Amino acid sequence: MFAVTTAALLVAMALAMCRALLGPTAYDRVLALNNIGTKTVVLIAVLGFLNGRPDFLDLALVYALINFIGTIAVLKYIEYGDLGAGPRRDATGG
Amino acid sequence: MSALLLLSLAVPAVGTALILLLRRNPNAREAASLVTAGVLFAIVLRIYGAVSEGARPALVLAEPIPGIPLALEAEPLGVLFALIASFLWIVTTMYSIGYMRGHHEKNQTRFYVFFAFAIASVMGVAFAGNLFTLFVFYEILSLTTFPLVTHAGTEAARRAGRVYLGILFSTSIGFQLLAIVWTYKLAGTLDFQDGGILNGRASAGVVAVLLGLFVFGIGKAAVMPFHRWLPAAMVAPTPVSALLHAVAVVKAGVFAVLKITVYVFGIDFVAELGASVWLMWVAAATIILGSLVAFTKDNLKARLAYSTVSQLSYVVLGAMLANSRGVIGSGMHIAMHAFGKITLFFCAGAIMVAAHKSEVSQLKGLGRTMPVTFCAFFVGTLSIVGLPPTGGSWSKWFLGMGSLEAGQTGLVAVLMVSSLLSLAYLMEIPLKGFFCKPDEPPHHEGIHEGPKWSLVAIVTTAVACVVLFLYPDPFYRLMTMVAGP
Amino acid sequence: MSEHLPILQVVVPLMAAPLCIFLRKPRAAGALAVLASWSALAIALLLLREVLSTGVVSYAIGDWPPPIGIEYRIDIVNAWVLVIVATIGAVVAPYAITSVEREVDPHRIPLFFTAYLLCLCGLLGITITGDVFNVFVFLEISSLSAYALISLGRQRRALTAAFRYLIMGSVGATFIVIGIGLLYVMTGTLNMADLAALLPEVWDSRTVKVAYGFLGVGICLKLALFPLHLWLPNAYAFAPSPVTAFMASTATKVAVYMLLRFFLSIFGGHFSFDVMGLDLVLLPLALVAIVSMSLVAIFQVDVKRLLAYSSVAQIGYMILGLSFASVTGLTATLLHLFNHALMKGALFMALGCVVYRIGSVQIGAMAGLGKRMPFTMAAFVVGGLSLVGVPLTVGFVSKWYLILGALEKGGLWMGVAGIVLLTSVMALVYVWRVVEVAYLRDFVGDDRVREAPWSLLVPTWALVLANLYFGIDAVRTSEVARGAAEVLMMGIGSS
Amino acid sequence: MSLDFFVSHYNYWVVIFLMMVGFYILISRGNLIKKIVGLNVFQTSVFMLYISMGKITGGTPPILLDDPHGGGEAVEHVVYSNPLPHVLILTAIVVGIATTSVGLALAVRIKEAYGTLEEDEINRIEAQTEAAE
Amino acid sequence: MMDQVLSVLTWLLLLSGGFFLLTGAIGMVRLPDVFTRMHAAGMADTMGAGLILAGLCVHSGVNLVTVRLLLVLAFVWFTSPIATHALAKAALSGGARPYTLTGTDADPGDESHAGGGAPSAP
Amino acid sequence: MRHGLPEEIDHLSRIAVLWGILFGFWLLLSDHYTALFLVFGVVTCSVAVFVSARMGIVDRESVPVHLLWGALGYLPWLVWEVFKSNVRVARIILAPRLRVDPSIVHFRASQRTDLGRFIYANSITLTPGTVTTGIVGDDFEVHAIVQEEIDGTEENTMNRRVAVLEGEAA
Amino acid sequence: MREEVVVRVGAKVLTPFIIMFALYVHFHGDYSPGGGFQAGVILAAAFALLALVYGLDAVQRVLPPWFVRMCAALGVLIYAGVGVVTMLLGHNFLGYDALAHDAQRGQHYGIMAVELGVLVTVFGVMVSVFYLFAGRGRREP
Ligand code: NA
Ligand code: NA
Repeated sequence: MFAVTTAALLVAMALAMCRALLGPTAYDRVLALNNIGTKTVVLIAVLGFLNGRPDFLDLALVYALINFIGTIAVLKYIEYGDLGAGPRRDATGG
Repeated sequence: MSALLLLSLAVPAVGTALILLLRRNPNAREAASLVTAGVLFAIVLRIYGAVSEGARPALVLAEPIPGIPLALEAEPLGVLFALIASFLWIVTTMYSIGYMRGHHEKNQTRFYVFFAFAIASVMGVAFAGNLFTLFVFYEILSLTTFPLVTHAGTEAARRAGRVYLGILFSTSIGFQLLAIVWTYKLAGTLDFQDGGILNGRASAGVVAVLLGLFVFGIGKAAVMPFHRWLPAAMVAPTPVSALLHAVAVVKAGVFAVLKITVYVFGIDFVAELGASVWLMWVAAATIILGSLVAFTKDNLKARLAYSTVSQLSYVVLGAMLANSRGVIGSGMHIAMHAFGKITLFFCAGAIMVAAHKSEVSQLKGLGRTMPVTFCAFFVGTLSIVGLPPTGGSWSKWFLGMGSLEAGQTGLVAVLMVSSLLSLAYLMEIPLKGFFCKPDEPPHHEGIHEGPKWSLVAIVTTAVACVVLFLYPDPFYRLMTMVAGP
Repeated sequence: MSEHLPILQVVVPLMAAPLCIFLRKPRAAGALAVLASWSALAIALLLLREVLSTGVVSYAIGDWPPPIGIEYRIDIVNAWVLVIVATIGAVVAPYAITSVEREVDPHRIPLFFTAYLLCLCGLLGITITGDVFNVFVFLEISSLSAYALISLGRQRRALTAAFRYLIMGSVGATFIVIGIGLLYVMTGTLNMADLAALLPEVWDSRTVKVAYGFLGVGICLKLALFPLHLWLPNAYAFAPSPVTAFMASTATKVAVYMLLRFFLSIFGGHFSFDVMGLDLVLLPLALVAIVSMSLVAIFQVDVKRLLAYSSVAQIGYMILGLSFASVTGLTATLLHLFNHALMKGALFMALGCVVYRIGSVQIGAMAGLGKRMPFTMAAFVVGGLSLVGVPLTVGFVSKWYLILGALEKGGLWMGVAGIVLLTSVMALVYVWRVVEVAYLRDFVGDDRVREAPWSLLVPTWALVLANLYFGIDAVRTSEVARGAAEVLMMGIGSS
Repeated sequence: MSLDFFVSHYNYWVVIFLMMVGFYILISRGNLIKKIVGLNVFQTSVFMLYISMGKITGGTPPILLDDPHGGGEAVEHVVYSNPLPHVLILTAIVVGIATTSVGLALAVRIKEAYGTLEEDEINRIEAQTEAAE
Repeated sequence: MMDQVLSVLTWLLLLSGGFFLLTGAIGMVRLPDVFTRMHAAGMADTMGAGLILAGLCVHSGVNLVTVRLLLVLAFVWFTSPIATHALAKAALSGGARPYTLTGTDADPGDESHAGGGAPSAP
Repeated sequence: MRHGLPEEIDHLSRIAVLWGILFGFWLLLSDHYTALFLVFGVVTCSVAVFVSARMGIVDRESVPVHLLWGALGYLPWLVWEVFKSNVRVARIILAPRLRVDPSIVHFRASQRTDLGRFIYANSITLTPGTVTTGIVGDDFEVHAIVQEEIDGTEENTMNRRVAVLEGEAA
Repeated sequence: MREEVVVRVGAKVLTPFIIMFALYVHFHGDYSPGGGFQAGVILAAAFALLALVYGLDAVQRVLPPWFVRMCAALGVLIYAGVGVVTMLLGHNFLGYDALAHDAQRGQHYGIMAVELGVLVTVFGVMVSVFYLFAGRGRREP
């Protein structure tokens, strides 16, 4: 049953990869890559579980973290062309 | 005694330091040059004394490669060369003083410095105790004479310098070094030994190739087709030409050929194998072709240069004859040609300084305004051609006898033809000078003999040519020590 | 502490490197780099002495015994290479202090010395370690710091040069790691001595041959063997002068050492020459490298790049010596390792002096420098003559053994000797082009140009004098090189 | 070369394919960042090779060690399992990341200096500079 | 008995997780623009990951592994909407035009409230 | 800005609470409960709290302990909502003929704090079918895959529930 | 203008946990070496996230570039220093047994210390690289 799950994950990742390759916009690719990242996290968890290696879950957590921060960084770069720009404070709140 | 060998190298080196120190005061600088030259000659005389009594002073300087030291050893052939070179250095220095000042040359200090360096290298070549040391000083000589050749600093001088260094280095690295390593591989040593180190260690074919590599690899011997550097170097000041042609460079070349034939191959071994016959004919061809080309040159220095190309091959020929007479003739010719040719160059230089003439065709009638110079030129011509009462007749005689002994009658004919040719192209100059009417309009007003110092040098060498006819004994004795009577 | 010398050899520059960042003043960082590199030289010399007197020195990192843990293992071969690398490191470091003032942004100077020491540490580490994976790690330490060092050059082309070097170097390193991994898979060990003992059992397997191929290509990329040399000319030409001097004298040498270590010590001469035909592969490559790169060098107008192409040709000489598969040939290789380090070091440092004063090494800009910078140009002349192989310089000694090695083999190898000599003449041509311009042309630049400062000249002349000293008295170096060659050949092809 | 051979070595084929892809990107792409990506794919393929071969990761039995200082008395407890295989891959990955960082840092500076990351463009600019010299 | 129930439950969770995963993936391919695809991606992140990880939890029982699995799940559920939101915002401000049935663009700056923007499908 | 005493205490107590939460997580993660590892845990949590405090990110927003109680009720409801909308969107995607009718709508949210808006926005996004695309003040901009997703009652319910959650604590 | 409530609050909540997790990975990485590396990456990622959300300047006030560079250097010093300490204690370089009476404990301390060096270096290098990239775009409009 884990094998079936793994297969589902791989197929889903393949489909997402199609989207990443097809685009057409950069946002499509980012979305697809982020999604693949999340699926990879699940995949790592399943595989770790399968192999009796719970320390893989730490790896999954690290991967999820990098995936999240990477996505935010890429989006910020696309939006501002600069990873270090400060927040825009010209709106309410903040 | 071996300390003298070291001194023979050190004295010119110290001389350079003195010259550099005294660069602000030309008189002191030139005095230093002269004194150094005198001291060096005295040292060489002492060495001569010892060697002529059978001593073989030797000295190891360093050991760059295991089993291959940088070593000096005084043997008769080397002493002969050292004697000529150190004596002619004195004369050339005297001449240079007149010439360089008369010609208002720039960078005179540099000139004297490298001149002294060149002499030091020549001493190294002369006293080299093995093939490696010979090679080392041979290369240093090329380097130290390079600034002299390019002294003028013009584009022509640069081009000449390129040809000069290009041919000398490419032949020495391409052929000579290969031959040296090969010799080492065959003999296991590079030391010069009586009777040769390759004796019995190589086949005729290998010896023929090796000998060829040496003869062509020693570019300074100017065997055709590697002679081009010699005429090219004519752009240099005349004293440099004298140094190149008579004292140092070319003589170092033919000397090396002779020394290698005698001490590396052994003349008996070479003669036995007959491995040198093809090189005899190469030398013969150079002799004839050099003379023929000299004929076509109107520029006096160029004509003298091709004359040198031709004459050097006499020495090479003598070595390749590989018999006692031939080697004696070869060694004697180093000396005789040195005195004869240096006289001719001095004269050419004097004419240039005094009359600003460089072409043979411009010399008509000049002999009457510069009688001493033209007389000296005449004496020098006789010596080069090999006519009595000059030293040149001795060397020609021995070379001829050597050729006969080797059974190469054809070479005797070559010698005769070449002598006639050289007589023709050299005698034209004194003849023009004394017996032709100057062209219209005459330009000879205000022209007189060259600078005083130069004149002294010219007369000295001219007289030496005659003296060597009457008293060739020192050189003859040395050569018999090398080659047997 | 003397039993810890092997590790100190690496740790001293490794610890000094970060300290350079802490010392934020350029000169303080430089002084520390000098101190560290001199200590490294002292350690290398002590190690050489120890190896010469007692044979192999072994050191187990972390007390793990050799086949399991990382072992540093020094025999005469790597003791020799250590001395070469450390010598150059020690000479270039003080030179760099002054040189970088004009060639590197001031705020990057501490970084420069950090990278310099890391590079030194990496190169020493590659040489000293007896563990193949450790070789890879140190290789990358040295490579990464080398990329950084090259990119510090003032011209923007330094950046692209560093980038290209990075790409090719990383591909090379990856090839090497593939080879190492395959060896590990086959034998289960990473220890060199262990590998050498275990590999003969699996010689027949395809995996070992594939590993051999990957290692060969990877290392040849690192040592810039023609035609894998494309990264080198620009990297050398646009790096800051001390970097060029250091890299040209050490990096490729260490790569040659790696080649020798892997192919002769680990795989063994028998496998390399008799099974894999290494000599037959290397010979044509070496010859083509020597001839074509010498030819290309002749036509360069940037003198640094000219010497860079010359370096590729000179690497060819080293590989040529290896391809002789004889003790004499290998002696020539090992001697040239040392000698080329001395000559190229001296030449590039002389060029650094020129850059310091006139900011350029275009051949045209060097006109008349012979008079303006007499000591600098004299250094260049001596270094150049050494490159040509004029006797009484170190260059002659290596050429001597190279030609002797070729002649020993007889037959067609005579032609190889001929090519070596021919290319020496080509070296003369490219060296002489510079000399002629410097001495026979009139100076055209700024009137204030004068001789380089002593702080540059002294290290430069230290190497120049070494060129002469080891050219005049090469007995010791030749004997060490021959001893090392005999160790590497282990009785194969000795004649 | 039976089908079985291909199937049983599937990990090799995947790795070789990835390696080729990486190498292809490295060579064919003019964009410097893409080159770095190619290099990464190339390197990653090697790590995957070793992970997949299994001989390197996992399955390595703990090693009983003689205490190096114990003077022959064997220590019975396993001090630590042999960390070698993990360390190899991990070190190689760290090295790869470091290379990538340096490469990207260089790319940033190249972009600043040349205003482009396209190799053709950079070559053109360099050729112009050289011609101007 | 209990084991069997848990086993069936695990099966159920994993399969339904796989179902949402695949559906989301199909949506990623099928849907017309980046905004609509975000909804599909959200399915994979929420129910896909959630049900599979829950299945693993059930299988593993109550122990530290389950804690970790829940941590992973919590992290995914916490970060996924943030990333999606950032993506949507960036896409809008980056000029991406949301797909509408009529093909005319919705005006993202339109201040009209609920229901504004796109006219209903015919 | 003047730092009143209560504010200080509030800040310090938040720091302490954060430390406690982190240490709790440490205990959950760590499977070694030796003294050494407890010391490591103390060090770890202290470092994390110290750095966060220096960054100035320890406040009501980042340590929303006050919402803890309300969250216990809200989260199960949210999970259920997520499940429902997952099913709805799955039907849209799997339908043979794709029937999407996407639109972007604006509406006013009732939350008063950024934290509240954060929770509401993320809840909207977490449920497939709607994505928060922008927040300006209390104005929410939401993209919906079909119109029905947004003009239904769920959104109003969610809006209210989050506001209550926020309000209970306040 | 669109403000960043969601990402800002999210980052704020996450950061302490990320830092804690980084150190957790470090301290629990001893049985499988490399913990220091991963921990360094995670720690750097935490600051990268803060910089993405609050701007580079805000992060650099807390973590100045020079400090980060020193971290990179310090880690190497720690690593080599541990080796030197073991040497001074009479063992070979990195002979961890020297660090405690009990060899196993010595190994543990040694690996922990070395990994700390790795952590600090990796953190320093990663943040430096991030600063390099984040700082560059600023010159573009
Ligand atoms: Na929703
Ligand atoms: Na959603």
